[in-house]
Amino acid sequence: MAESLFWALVAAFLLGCLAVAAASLDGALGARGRGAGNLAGGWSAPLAETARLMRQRRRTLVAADVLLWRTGGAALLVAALLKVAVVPVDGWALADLAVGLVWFNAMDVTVWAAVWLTGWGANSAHALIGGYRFLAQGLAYELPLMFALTAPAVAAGSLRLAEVEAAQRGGAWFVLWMPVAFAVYCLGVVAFSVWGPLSVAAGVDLAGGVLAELSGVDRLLVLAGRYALLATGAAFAVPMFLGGADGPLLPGWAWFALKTLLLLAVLVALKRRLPVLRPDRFVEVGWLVLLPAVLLQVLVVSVVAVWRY
Amino acid sequence: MGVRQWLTTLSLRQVHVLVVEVPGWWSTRVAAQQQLSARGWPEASSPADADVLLVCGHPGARFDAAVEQVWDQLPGPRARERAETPSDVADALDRAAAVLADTDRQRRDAQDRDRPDDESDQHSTDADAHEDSDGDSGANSHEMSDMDHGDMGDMGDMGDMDMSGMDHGDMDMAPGGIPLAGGGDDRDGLEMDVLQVPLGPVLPCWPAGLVLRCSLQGDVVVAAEVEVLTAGSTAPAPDLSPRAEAARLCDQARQVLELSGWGTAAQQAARVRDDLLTGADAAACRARLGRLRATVERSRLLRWSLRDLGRASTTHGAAVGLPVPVGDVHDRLLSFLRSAGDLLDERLDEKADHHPADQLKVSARWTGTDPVELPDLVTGLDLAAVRLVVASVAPDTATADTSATAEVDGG
Amino acid sequence: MLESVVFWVLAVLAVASGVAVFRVDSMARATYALAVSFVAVGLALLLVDLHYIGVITVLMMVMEMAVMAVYMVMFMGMNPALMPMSMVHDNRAAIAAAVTTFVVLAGGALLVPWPSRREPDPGTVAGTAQALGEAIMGSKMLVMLTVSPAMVATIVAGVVLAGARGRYDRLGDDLDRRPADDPQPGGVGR
Amino acid sequence: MTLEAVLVVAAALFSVGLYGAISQQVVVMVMMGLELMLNGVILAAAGFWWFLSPDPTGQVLLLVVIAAMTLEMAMGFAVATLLHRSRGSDMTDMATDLSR
Repeated sequence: MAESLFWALVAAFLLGCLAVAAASLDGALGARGRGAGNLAGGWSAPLAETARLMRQRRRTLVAADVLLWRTGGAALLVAALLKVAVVPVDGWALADLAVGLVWFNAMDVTVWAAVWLTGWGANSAHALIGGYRFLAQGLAYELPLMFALTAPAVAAGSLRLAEVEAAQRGGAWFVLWMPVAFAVYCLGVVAFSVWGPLSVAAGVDLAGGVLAELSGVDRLLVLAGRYALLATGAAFAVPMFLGGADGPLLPGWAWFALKTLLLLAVLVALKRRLPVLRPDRFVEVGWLVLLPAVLLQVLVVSVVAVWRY
Repeated sequence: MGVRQWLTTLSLRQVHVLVVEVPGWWSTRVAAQQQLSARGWPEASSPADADVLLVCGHPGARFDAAVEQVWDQLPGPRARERAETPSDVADALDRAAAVLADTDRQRRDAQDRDRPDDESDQHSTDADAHEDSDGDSGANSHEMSDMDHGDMGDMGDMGDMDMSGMDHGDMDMAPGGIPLAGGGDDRDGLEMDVLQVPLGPVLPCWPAGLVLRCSLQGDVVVAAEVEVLTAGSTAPAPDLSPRAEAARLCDQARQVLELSGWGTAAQQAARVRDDLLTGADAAACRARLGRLRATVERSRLLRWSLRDLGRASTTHGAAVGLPVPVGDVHDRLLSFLRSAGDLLDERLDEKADHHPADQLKVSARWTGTDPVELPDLVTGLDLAAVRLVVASVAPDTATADTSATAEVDGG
Repeated sequence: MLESVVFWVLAVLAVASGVAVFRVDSMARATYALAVSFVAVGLALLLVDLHYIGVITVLMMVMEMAVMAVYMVMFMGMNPALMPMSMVHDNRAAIAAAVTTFVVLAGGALLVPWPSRREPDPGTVAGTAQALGEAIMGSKMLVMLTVSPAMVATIVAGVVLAGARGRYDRLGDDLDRRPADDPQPGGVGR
Repeated sequence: MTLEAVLVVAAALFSVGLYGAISQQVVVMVMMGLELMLNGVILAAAGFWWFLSPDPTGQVLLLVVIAAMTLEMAMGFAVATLLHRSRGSDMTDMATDLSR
């Protein structure tokens, strides 16, 4: 009991480190884009931002549903923590559930609720529209994402992540023969982190959308939750698609860390490099292009899996 | 004490500033953005996100009232400054930072704000008991609730303008001080609540002083009414040199890019704009602008995203002069960059010489869309599209007729 | 022991939030109270080794309630939250029916002499997703074969009922209008 | 944790749901009541499965209940939308003429 609590804290700490790393990288990329010669200020931006938000006061809004508002804000971080519990590092996970993959999926559906509640609770038009946008977009990305997660599970013949990871050891990483599933998965990660090209719920055009009314600690929680979700998405992809701890020379955990950081860096860099996919356009693509594409991918994987056994 | 001090020092490295531009003080706003970028301070996206409220220019009475309401929404620690000329900006920001660092003063400010709350606290618990429910109710910062919704119809209901305030049409039922939304058939034939949301005047990437009072069904604008909040005094004469003109066009392109969520391209546009204004080498500016234009033209994702959005008919175009805002948002974005390029090619090296002939030529330039045209353009679009369309037609609020209001009813 | 404590906590949570669904004024709160009730039951299923079904219940129900909230907000004609008014009819009869049902069911549960728990054969893993999968693809295939056409029929019927516009509205009487006449064009360019 | 305990809790959930399904006027709220009843059914089925016959195939029943629940939701939303579209109301009392 005490031991698993200890490891839970370690996992939370590591997730925190990843989230801070992502935020730092984002700060540095922002500073570079501004043309700042010295990127030190950029790297330390999350520290300064945290200090600022700790100092800032929370807001009280008229007729806001404070209970739901705060629940939604905190739920993002909680969902990220619960997700990371099933991610195996070199075959060992905090909670190696037999249905780890479904668990991950269930947690990322709670993000729908969290984002919508954050938008709803503030009782402001911009935030509310942000929340609704997320739901509309959610329907379009979640189904492709679910099927994308199915592909590695079918290939490995298990919903347990450690077994999915083991199935790739010494063989072809799943990303090599499931590129569509991997791409759709990455899109899903970006979407449930309300990030970059799929960040319309917190868009500039809505004055920050679901973030519009948040200040102080509430805002800090939501921002941290976003980075944490992005980090879990990257960490989860490693056992799912990128061969887990598989790699020459270095120890397993080092490979895991390396792959996670690399993917995380790519996801962070996506933020500024692409225009936002406007929901009215993206939703149709999600249903009519992504979903059939990923279903075909699952079909291919299933045929290969049947042929193998 | 040590920790508090440390927090304060750290937080001053990331001061979020809400920049408010008064019509006519474009160059001051741009100077403010340059300053922020140089200091690594982000621009705030909403009052809740802001530490400093920086007003660029001299707002008129109505504008001032709007700014006052936004000021009330800043969570605190907070500071408010005003800058008239571009050279004032740096000092204003320094003063604001000093105010933010002054912990005692901030504490007093917080206490002052809490006090009048005693009364409305009760009000708010009351509203809480009624639980808000269909999202049509307005959110305001706490202290404004009574006055804001109490006297609808007069100036006070300009609401907190941008983010949160909504005053509601004409229903007389008003639980929690917030009237219920009315209903109406939306474009799918389903009855939906209609709520009144004013956009502006304090909103990032939004024309200075513009207020667009929208009737929203969901996030679709079914009717809109436009108003321009004016300056309190005559604005300094704008710089009409080709360089400044090109910078203006770049800034407009920056707004469209920012709203389309493409950070890198928007930053590039801002850098071209700043280079032009700070008198950087002409060839370098031209090269940088060329690169930006190539990037934007190449992006198929951007074209896909902005295609067919806010397509304006030629009749609109004819009414407002050159270059006409025909085509869709993407066309207009490219035309900003192209026109900026043309201006540079023609005149950049000749250093703004003001021959009478040039004046003539300059006055024939496109000054932007008359705000009166806006309701026509935005009715039937969703909020994201409205923002993009407004930025892409570049309404000219500085020279607009002060009494200009227009109204379009959907349907 | 620990299992019992967890079960009772979840049970109380499930029933309390179930009651809250019809007690709270806010539609968002009602919907999410139901979601909490489902999550509690889903977690309780984990206690009896129904891992897959338990997690699936959580997944489905949170998703469903997120969507449900939208419909609640959209369709609650008169707003009970802002203007408190009774949205119930036959309240007394309903309470009587509910109480009677509870008494009958709970009485039955307590009075029927249930056989003692039959321990599963050691070595079988009854609650696993694999067991479920083999059941679906094996002995119980017929059940799933029946469920899937029902689902397809529901999708079609749901769209037909809810959608106001058909393809003739979009594409014209001869189905040859291009581009289609949509109030909001999509991203594929159909 | 005994079978009796599980069944009593399930009965409580079912009865609360029944109350909602009978008493509520708005279609969506009626659906919430039905959902809650099915929630009780899921719990009871799980209890029976675990205590009486924990064999692999029993889980299929639970899956079918969940499937039925989603079908009910989908049709409920569709009908509510249709009612709302055609009558601007989704109160069950105002749709009683459909039974004539």
